Amino acid sequence: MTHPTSHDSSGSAPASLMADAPVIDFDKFKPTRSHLAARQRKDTFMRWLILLAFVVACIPLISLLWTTIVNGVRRLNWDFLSHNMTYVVGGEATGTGGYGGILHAIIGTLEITLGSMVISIPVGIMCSVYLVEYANRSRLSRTVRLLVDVMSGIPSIVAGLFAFSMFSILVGPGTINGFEGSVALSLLMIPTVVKTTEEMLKIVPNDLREASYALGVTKQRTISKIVLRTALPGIVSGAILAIARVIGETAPLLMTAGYIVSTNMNLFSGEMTTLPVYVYQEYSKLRANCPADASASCVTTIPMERAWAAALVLILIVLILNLIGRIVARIFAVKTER
Amino acid sequence: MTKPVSGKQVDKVFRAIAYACGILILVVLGAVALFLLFRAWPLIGGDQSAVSETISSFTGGKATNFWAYVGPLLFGTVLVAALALAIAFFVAIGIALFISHYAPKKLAAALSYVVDLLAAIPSVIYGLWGGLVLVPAIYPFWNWVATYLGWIPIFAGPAANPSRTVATVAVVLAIMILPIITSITRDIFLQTPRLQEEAALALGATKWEMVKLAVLPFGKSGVISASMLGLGRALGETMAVLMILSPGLKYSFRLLQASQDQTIAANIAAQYPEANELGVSVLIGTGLVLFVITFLVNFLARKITEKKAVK
Amino acid sequence: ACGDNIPAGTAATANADGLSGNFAGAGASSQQSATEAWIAGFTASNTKAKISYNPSGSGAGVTTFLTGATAWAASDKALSDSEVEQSKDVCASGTAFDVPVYIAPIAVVFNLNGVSDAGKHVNMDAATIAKIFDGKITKWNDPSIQEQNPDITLPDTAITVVHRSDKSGTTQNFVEYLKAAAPDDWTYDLSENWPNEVGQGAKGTSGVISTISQADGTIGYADFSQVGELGTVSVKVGDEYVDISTQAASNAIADSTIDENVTGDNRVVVDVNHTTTADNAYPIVMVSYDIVCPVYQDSATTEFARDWLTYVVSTAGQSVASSATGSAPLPNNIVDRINESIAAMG
Amino acid sequence: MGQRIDVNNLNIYYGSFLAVEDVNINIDANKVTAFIGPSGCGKSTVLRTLDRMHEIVPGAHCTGEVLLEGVNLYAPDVDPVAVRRDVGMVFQRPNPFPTMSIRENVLAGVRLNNKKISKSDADDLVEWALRGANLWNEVKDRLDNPGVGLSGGQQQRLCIARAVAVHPSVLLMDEPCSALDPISTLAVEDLINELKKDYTIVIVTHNMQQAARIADYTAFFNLKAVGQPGHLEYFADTTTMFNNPQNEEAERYVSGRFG
Amino acid sequence: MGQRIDVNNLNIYYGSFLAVEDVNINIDANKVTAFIGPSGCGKSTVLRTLDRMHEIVPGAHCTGEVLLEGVNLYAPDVDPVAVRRDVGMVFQRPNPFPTMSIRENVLAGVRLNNKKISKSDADDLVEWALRGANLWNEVKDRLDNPGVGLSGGQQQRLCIARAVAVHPSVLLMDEPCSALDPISTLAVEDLINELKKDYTIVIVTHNMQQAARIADYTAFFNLKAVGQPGHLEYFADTTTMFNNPQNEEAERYVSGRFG
Ligand SMILES: Nc1ncnc2c1ncn2[C@@H]1O[C@H](COP(=O)(O)OP(=O)(O)OP(=O)(O)O)[C@@H](O)[C@H]1O
Ligand SMILES: Nc1ncnc2c1ncn2[C@@H]1O[C@H](COP(=O)(O)OP(=O)(O)OP(=O)(O)O)[C@@H](O)[C@H]1O
Ligand SMILES: [Mg+2]
Ligand SMILES: [Mg+2]
Ligand SMILES: O=P([O-])([O-])[O-]
Repeated sequence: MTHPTSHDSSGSAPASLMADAPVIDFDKFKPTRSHLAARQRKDTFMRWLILLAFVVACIPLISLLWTTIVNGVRRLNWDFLSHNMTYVVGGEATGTGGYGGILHAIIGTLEITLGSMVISIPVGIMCSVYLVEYANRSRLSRTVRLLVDVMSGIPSIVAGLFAFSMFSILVGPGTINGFEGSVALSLLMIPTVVKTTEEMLKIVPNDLREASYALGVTKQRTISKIVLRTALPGIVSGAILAIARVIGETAPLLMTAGYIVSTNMNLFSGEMTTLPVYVYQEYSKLRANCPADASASCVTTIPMERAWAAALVLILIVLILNLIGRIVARIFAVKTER
Repeated sequence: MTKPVSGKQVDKVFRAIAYACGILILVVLGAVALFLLFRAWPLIGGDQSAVSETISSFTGGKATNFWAYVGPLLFGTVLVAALALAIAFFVAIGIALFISHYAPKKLAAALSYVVDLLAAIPSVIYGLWGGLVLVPAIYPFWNWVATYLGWIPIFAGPAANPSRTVATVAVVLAIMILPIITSITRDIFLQTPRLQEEAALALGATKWEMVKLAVLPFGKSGVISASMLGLGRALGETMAVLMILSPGLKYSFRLLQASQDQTIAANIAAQYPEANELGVSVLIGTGLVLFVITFLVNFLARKITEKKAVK
Repeated sequence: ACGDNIPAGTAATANADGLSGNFAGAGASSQQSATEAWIAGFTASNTKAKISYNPSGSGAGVTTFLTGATAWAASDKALSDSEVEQSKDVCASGTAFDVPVYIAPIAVVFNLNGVSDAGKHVNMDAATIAKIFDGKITKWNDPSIQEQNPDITLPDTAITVVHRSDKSGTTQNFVEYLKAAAPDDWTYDLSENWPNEVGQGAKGTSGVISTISQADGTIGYADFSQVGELGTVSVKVGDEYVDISTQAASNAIADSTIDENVTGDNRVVVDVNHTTTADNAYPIVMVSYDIVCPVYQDSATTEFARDWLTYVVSTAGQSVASSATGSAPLPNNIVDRINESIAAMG
Repeated sequence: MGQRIDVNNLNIYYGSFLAVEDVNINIDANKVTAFIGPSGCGKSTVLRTLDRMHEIVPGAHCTGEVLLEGVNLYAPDVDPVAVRRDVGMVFQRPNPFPTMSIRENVLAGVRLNNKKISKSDADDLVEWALRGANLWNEVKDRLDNPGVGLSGGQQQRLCIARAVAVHPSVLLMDEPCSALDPISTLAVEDLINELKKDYTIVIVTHNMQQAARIADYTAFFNLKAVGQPGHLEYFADTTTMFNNPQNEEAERYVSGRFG
Repeated sequence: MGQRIDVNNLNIYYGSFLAVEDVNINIDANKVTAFIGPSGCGKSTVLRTLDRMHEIVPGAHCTGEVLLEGVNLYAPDVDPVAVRRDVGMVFQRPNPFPTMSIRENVLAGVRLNNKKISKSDADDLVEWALRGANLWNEVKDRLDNPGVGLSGGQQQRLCIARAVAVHPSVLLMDEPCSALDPISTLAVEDLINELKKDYTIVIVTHNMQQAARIADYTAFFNLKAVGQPGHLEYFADTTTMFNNPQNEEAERYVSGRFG
């Protein structure tokens, strides 16, 4: 083996460039036929494994959607969407011929979720702006980052307990209203917004920030017009993910927003029902009673049917939110070659 | 037209808002921790005999001391969440890669959409589906596992029927966190610099080797933080566990048997409605423990990623 | 309001009458369906009143009530002495009192191929039930069961016990029965939590019922109204085996006494006689209470509470609940006592 | 009018690593000054201190003075944003804003600074800047297409157009032509020649012919050894630098030239 | 030994956009062929079809034949991975693997081909390749540092080292020197001269002097107008191309040379 002797001068004459280089027997490094075949096999294997992962994951997810759709469409009609649960007794049909509905729960879900979005999306985005753009590895930022992770692990039920106690102290004992639910959900939403936004901001190439600074643009405008703008599609899908994180929460809302069968439009006063709470309550009822003298239209299984229908509506609402998010993301999409 | 001075002021205000939001996280978390401590205080500072009576009433006399109570709950929480993550992790990465690098463009777009949608399916629906559809459907499989793999202690039979077991709950939680991890991981994978991918391919790498050389290293920190998000969700999941698991208060690895373990969050939900003042304190004490555990898990994960990043 | 269903056949009640205002109650989940029926019935004649009920659980309901945030609480348990004491802070005068409003038979439910699906009941005495739920009897064809059921051939199926996993008044009442009727075979302390590790736990009545439906050989206990197609156990009372029915439950309560030693005024607390030998009396019964103040800080609430209780225990109220949930109507002797308490309000 | 730059005792750090040591240089107004030197000697680093872009890198800082027409850019009361508005910069790698069309990219400096500009003024400015960067004919029909859809060379010329569109008084260019073909290079060089009437120009280049063609003065940076800080080895007017350098290292470096 | 490449009737598309039209060219084995032409004319695009890197861009495809020693690279049974193993590539922008050390970067390709390499063989190979790219002296003491910590020029030389380390039979280079200083450029050019003994080399360059210095043959690509497809305008041996081109466009282009 030829061992290199140390050699000076980076401005060496061309001829000496390889003079001290070891002699290489490239055949040693050539792939063997079997190795090539093995690589090929591994590639194919991984391709199939990845496809398999996908297929395996599809089975439960399809089953879930299928179950919800099949069970949900049975009671999903206009009457169900346009009425609340007032005057619904046992399995009997109501005065409108329906079996009660979810209007109040849809309104509750939308208002409470909107309330938590209004709180957590600005806070979350600004917090990640702080983390990515302002705090260069300071102690505070490391703490904040860690705490965001910790926050994402707060059990939703603890978030509910926290909001409930906070309102009890600030507003009055036993206070329950929709906004209290929004506060509880914000606690769950903020970390998701922060983390996804942070990832998205980190991916924005530094080149772009430099280009903007070099044009004499202030940091604030660079961040809001270049960095956030470039990351916008990612931020939108992060926000959707965050909404997804909370729109299906049940436990904290039972504590904070309560439960009511009639429609309450006021986010800031009175109990409010949301769709997941509704689903859970109807599931808990399981069966309605039909007394011996009940009419033919009495349905004992109506609570479960309502639960599935409400679950389907919940999925549809999420679908629509998703669509809106997609459209927003597409409008603001970053047009690259990719 | 804005003068530089006002631009500077806007800059300062913006910076102040960003800092305030960062600090708000500290404040909120501090408030939550303080509140938990405050509400859990009777556990430490209150009448100890009343505390042990309350705990005894929660457990039917199996535990009288807070640590004996929270120990198995903690064990169950970590067990269920870790299993869920273990199941979901590789599948999620597989799907994310499938969408970002393997599937044809159109299919990938459609799949992306479906994954985002699934990430948003409420846990109460997973609970419904898990409890009503999966539990009966998965029993034959668990029975098969218990029969043929029963010699592995964790699969020791007989498999409970209905399968309201840790194994089933872990599967449901895995399905729940799968879209979350997939969604984030996919976004990161899609951001892999084309230059890196091309560098690998030009060296004669196969597609999988390209993924290993360029995509996975690039996405690593994102994958880890996505997993932490999923783990956090699994640790704190209430409704799905509550609606599916047959709980027990043991330190048990018997995944296929019923009434073995319970999670902290589900336990709070199960006990809270009927708990009195002191009972709520005890439950909040368990919540505090969960809080600390999440803290530790995240702390460790952070240390691990940091070490890798330095290298 | 927006989206309300028109109350059945009462378009005439559009003329606004009765009470008005927002009133909230919270408490026992077992009362949810009954209370929703009562709210529907009550608001049909008090169209300006908006009443909400949060089935947050008995304990939470009482706690909330004691903060003054709700007009009434519903609970599967009578108040404790300290809770009565605490109520002084929220009631304008006097102390809160509880009255029974809802009597629900608890069925011992099972799912056994060839038996329950054939619509057959299985006979058991209290000791057998206690042993099964304590894991001492593990097969359906155990001689002690078979002896009591000469007409049925029981299969050699393993018994899977299903119990509540959450804290529950249903559990409390069920184990009270076991402890009273089979003290030798049920030695656990009374508790709202299931005391042993036999079988499987499930959340809520709905969880118990769906778990039982999912496998052969299961047995559990649940609110009668939720039983559906599952089989029920006929319980030995005296020398007879009594099928579960609302009437039989009512008979058991009628044979029970009212606890006269409770502290606090106006309270009507039923001491359920689990060892009754009365004719056609079904001894596993849960009694659920409404808790109110005699006088509230605000007179509208006082008026509401009085009207509410009056309606709930009235024949109309009890029959609405009965048809909505299959609960047993309150026996007359108890209704009389309750009316005395109501009369003392305001 | 362009402004002169005087650099005194400049030491430049990345964290604790001293990347460039003790630079003293006087850059004349309305002249083109070229920085040459081997890779890694710190040309880009020095250039970036001239408009306070250096400090954007976390941990990066410098000591010493950079005087722009006598005013120290690093004086405590100087706003780096204002400095960068006066001192434009073009980077080694083209970096058009991916969210913007070609037109918006050119206008970015104006628009992002919140200046109101009428549509016709904007049109004129876009055309002027793109013509200057010899890109107008190639893109005039697709001004609303994304800037990143262009080829590498086109992108770089777009970035030059973007930088000149804000009318800075000094223009810093870090190997602006390294991704350009000769025709575009020629056009940019012509542009530089034209711009120097109004602006002071500093350009980093590897192409010594380019330096010889366009620069009035040339600064040769060097590196004692790898890991050591770079330093300004020799500064002279371009003719001297390439024909009769009074410095042995510089002599060796420029005589290694070819082509 | 190097292998010859014959391109027949090649049309190259990005989606439905025809980027380059009807290319026919014969690239001799063990020679250096340079591609020159104005920006956007498709030099990089053609180069990338020679090792089937083009098809990586979604929607990108081509028609026609590329024969490597008579074997059509685009025949249905040809594995693009095998093609790329034989045909190495160096890109316009340096792209070391960010998670790898300098050493690992050099060995990246070799490790794919052969898992079991002894440490001493690996050491030799790293030294050989880094010397070839004239980077050895600068990095020999910090081979375990990350590759992205190097300056731009150093990174590019690292990428060249990485490409030659797998010892391909054809080497494609897309403006490999555009980010290099003259000394490094010289070293790379020497390397190219040395490598052509064993390999066929195709190089895209904007620097016509570079083409004149190192290429045996030169292909001039051109563009009728913006938005039109590029095409091969003229192909000749380098002496003819630069001294006596038989094509008016080429004449115009090469005579616009400078420096
Ligand atoms: N962001 C950074 N962090 C730490 N060190 C850096 C950074 N950028 C450059 N350096 C180091 O500073 C020194 C000078 O680098 P610089 O990029 O200024 O050189 P250059 O002369 O512009 O080289 P080139 O011609 O390759 O662009 C080099 O040793 C380099 O490794
Ligand atoms: N990924 C892509 N998608 C669509 N069009 C592309 C893509 N890459 C290049 N083009 C187009 O193909 C044509 C040829 O581009 P190419 O990059 O091959 O030119 P080039 O001669 O290498 O230019 P330069 O000298 O600037 O590198 C150009 O019109 C360009 O706009
Ligand atoms: Mg540089
Ligand atoms: Mg190119
Ligand atoms: O409220 P419970 O009926 O579950 O006791």
